Amino acid sequence: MMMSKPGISGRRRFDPFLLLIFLLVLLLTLILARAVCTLPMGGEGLAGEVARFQQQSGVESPVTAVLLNFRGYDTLLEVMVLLLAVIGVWSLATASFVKNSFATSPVQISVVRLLAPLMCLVAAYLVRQGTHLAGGAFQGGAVLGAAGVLLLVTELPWLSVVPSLLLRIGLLLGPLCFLAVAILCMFSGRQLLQYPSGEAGWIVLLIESACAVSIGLTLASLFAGGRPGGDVSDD
Amino acid sequence: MPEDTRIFNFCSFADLGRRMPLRFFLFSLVWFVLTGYDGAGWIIGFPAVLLAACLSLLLSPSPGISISLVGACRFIPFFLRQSTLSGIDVMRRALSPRPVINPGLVSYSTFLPEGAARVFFVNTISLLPGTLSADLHDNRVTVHTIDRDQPIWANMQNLELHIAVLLRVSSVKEKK
Amino acid sequence: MDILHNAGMFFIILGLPFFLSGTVGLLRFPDIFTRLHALTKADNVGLGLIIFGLALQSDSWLMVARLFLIWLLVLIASSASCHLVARCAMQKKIQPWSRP
Amino acid sequence: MTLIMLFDILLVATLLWLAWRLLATEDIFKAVVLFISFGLLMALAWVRMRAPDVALAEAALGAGLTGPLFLSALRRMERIRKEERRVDTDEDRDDDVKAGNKRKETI
Amino acid sequence: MTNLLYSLGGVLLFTMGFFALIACSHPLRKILAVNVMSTGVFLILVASAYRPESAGNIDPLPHAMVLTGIVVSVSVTALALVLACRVQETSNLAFLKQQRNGSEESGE
Amino acid sequence: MSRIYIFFALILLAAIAAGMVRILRGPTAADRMMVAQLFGTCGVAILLLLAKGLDNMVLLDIALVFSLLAALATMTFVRRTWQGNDGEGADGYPS
Amino acid sequence: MMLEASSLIVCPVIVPLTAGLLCFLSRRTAFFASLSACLANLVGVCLLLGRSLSGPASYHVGGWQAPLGITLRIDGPSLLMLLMTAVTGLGITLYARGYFSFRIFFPKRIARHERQERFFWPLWMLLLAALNALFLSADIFNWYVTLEMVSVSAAALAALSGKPASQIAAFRYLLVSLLGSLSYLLGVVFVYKVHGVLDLNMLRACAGGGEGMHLALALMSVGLMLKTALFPMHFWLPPAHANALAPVSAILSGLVVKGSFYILFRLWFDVFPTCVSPAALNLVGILGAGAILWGSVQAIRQQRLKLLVAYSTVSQLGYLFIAFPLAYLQNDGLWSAVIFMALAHSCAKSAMFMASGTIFLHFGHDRINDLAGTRKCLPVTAFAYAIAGVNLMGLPPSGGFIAKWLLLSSSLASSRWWWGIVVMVGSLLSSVYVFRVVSRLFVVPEDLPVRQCLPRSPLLEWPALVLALIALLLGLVAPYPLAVLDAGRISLMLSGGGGP
Repeated sequence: MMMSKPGISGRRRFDPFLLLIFLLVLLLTLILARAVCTLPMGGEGLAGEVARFQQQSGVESPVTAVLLNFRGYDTLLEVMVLLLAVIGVWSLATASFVKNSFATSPVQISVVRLLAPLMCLVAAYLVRQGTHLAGGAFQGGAVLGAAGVLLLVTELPWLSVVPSLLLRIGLLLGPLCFLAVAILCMFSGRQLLQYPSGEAGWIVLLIESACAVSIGLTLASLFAGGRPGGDVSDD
Repeated sequence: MPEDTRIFNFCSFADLGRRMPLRFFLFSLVWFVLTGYDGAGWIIGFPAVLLAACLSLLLSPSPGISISLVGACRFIPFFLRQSTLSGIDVMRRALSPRPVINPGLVSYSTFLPEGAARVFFVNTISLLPGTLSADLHDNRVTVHTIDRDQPIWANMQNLELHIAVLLRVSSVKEKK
Repeated sequence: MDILHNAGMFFIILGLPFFLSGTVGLLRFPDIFTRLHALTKADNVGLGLIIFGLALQSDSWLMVARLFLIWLLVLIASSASCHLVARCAMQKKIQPWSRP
Repeated sequence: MTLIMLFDILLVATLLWLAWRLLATEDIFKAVVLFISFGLLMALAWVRMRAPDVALAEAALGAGLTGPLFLSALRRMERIRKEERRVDTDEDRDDDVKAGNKRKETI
Repeated sequence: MTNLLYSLGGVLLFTMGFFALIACSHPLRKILAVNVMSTGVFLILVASAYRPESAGNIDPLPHAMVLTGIVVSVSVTALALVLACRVQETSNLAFLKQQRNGSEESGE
Repeated sequence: MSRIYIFFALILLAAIAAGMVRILRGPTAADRMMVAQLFGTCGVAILLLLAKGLDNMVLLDIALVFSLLAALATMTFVRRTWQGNDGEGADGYPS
Repeated sequence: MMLEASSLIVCPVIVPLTAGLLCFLSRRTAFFASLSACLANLVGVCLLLGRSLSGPASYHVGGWQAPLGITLRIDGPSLLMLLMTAVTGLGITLYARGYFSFRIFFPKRIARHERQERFFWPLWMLLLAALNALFLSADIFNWYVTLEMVSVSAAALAALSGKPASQIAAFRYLLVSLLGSLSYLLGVVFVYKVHGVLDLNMLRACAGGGEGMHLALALMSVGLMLKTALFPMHFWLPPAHANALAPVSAILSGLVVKGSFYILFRLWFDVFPTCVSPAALNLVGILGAGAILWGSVQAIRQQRLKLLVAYSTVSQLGYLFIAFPLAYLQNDGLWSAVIFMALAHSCAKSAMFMASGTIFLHFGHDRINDLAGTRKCLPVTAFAYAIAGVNLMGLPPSGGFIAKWLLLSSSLASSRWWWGIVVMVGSLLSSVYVFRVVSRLFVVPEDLPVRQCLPRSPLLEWPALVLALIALLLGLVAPYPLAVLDAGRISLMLSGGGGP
């Protein structure tokens, strides 16, 4: 309404190209809707398979079993996507921890003092729950990241205080741990990411904890919107 | 008063020894509430609680507040009753055919010391009938009231006294 | 047990009008401050009652504690954010609506 | 079971309406707020789909991260654009005044 | 029935997002549109795995896939937002110069 | 018996849907933002009721996360989006 | 403590991945970590090449069999793509070293250059790992993850130069690849809905078309074509490739577009050959023809060298698609022409972008009209450009020639000569734009002002030449890659080959 600059999202004139696109999109909608309605619902999927090997996976929650055991390779790559996003953001901009012209309200500071540790605790709780109920590294990491964001928003720019090397180690903790486990698994004749039988449980928990820490840091760094610590002068 | 803008605050070891166990206990309690009787959970729980306690210590420089049990016993019913009243009050105003409101701003100086007590006061104001804390500057709280005809001043004093008892603030401090 | 259950149901039903009146207040009140009144108070009482009702119905103390933890968190969050928004509105010099 | 059906229908309708408004409204800030609300409701939808893991992730990411991310990006962009407009309006400002502005912004 | 409802919702979300992605010019809106689209796809995926409580276990694979997808989309969103901000920041100066040189107002 | 909880949840969802009108009407940015806050609170209530109605205690965890993060968006909004007294109509009062 | 021999197959993923993480951790060792990763990668792929001539091999990650776990699979096409990535990647790594140290040596904005170098290495290594993972994978959802990994890192790389133009282009690139990924993912959703499996082998066995599969395949294909920049959807490619840093352009043009193309190729010819209708094939062929003509014409019209090369990528990608209708009908492995084409183009195009980058570094601009006499300053680079150009034109000894020859002969053999005409016209047009530059590079006018030549850096010039020569010589050793392809053929159930 008022925030928009007239040229950018003002009311558009009639545009034949847009009309064409609109018709095409309409057609696409109909096709997809029809496909969704008529396609068979695909039977069991892989539910049976997952249930069959649940015992061997080391965890009780099927989703976690799929994420970290059956299809752990996907997750390994996905953790790398997160890391890539951070590298990309760092390569683009420097985080300016702008001091706001208004002082932070003492109310906000006090609330944050209370909430941030609680968030850390809940994050750990979610990782713990991941082994048998809903939860896991992503959820825990997200809550941890939220704690970081909370601190940043309250202008406690902890990211600029943490030494750069330490921060990078923190960011890499999850990916490196995951990768190291994956590689170590290959010794003594097993495949990549094939956990030794009977020990999958704690390995999964280890990976999840490390990844949660890294994901939390990653998300907070993404929020900061650039590399902390001024220029490239670190190392 | 200068705003506390330091990022992290390191306290002395003596302080640490005094305050750490309490925080640790509190966070352990929260962990227990969350996970229940779950022995294996403490493998993650213990470091997490430790971490949370450390973070909490790093973030809060002021000495912890001490809560008096008697005060708590008096405060909680008071708070519950008042906040229920506030809900009913809002409901009445919102649902009546024409909203009966007569809002205005009131400024109130509190004698509560700065820090946790004052923040607690400010936060609680918003949950009481007809009042909403709109600003806090030194010890002056700007309160937005939904009905100027209510006895705002008396309500505030009442609340202030309750909080003073709860947090063991001596009320004989200079009162402007 | 049954009495507890019914009492819990009673409180839950009692909580709903508060939520609704919060929404109504949000829609009807004239300015940001009065809307904040409606939102914070009514919703918290509504949630409190619902949680109290559910706590009466739940069968373990841990569950009760967990429910109250949630309520406490919501209380903190909403009162703090209410204050922050009001403070910001004051700083932006938004004039409160007053009866003409 | 019609009751839960009704719940589903209301939920999906609300979601669609939110999505439509957030994509069609002209005010970008409004769109962001609508998106935050959209994320919160999506968590409910995941709950209804019996996917608590996804709901948990959506709740944590949607409420805790995407919202702040968009809000602060919005601020950054608005600030840039305002600066632009300010410099636009008075012609005689030269480059170091602009740089001064910039410096003030980033300190 | 339920899964059909949600799947159709997902389809609509997808196509709405698609249209907005093409039609809107504001970068933030484009990012929002992509997010809505991806939500639509995830909704279709999860909805197709849904079955009522009585019908036994749910296939966890789509849930894992959606989790992966959500995390990926969040990280990509963050990257895109920073990129969009940078585009505005860096093109700011060039844009200004161009405007000041008397060329008429460029719409975008 | 569980249907009654779902009925309650439905009512709350309707309250949310009604609250969206405020997002569209504004007039200040804070008004819109507060609706998101309302969504958070109502969302917690709905989740709790559904947890009872669907008999799934995992939903309590989701409610916990909701309540824990409820203030975050508003805080960001207050600190990052709405501050700066630029005197422009942009986010002030209706023009 | 024994590593199983079959573990070699994951080496192309694991090694660059580790290197990428290390590069991010410490800047000092970044180049050496990358270089050793590239070398190890190359060695690993060569070893794989030796082992796999006997037939395709599978690897079950995590020890979980197909429907549940993820299978990696190596056969002819994937092996050749891996080889291509390894060779080109090594060249690009060396070139990038030269490029960055040259720029830092001549300091104008040294902080910016340092920043670029610092973030280039981890991004590049992770991109390499993602590409390798993509070529190895035999799982449609795993492909989605790798695609996302590729597009995120590629977009970040494209924005690395920091110029507004490159950032706008990178933003658009990111959005487009997201759109493509989402479309692909929707296709995956439908596939999973219909068949309930994600593994390629099992999907191949499922066969059965049906409407759902057609839709799924269409969605996946459109998404992938968008990412591969097929003709009407190529709008994002030239700005993104032309405005990036030179090593990045080489990566994007040489390798990244091949990733999505490879998946497309796999889907159409390997997994769902029964779902493909002739109309669709012809449509793709027509789009390819459009790409060849339009891209060439645009390339001829460009005034800037890098834009010219970028448009030439659009046109060369057309050849890959024009082979679709031809290869489908032909049962003697014409599809190998496609792979061969990709191989040759990858080397040649990387070399071309490297040469352009070197020219840009030395002259500070890349206006084609002002490039006269480059040969005097940069003989090696000029030769590299010319040889790469020979490859694009498709002159005899080059790899491009073999591919085009295969296309031509099969189009004539199947009496669908119009495709052949398009190929020939395309070659003519490409010779126009190649000669337009080469003539400037090599003709030294009499009145050339004495230009001060900057000191040459061997790392800046030789990798381009070597890559161009490899592309050129690919024609001479053609039987060998074809044999590798044949070895993998067992797994490729091509339509003519009597697939199920």
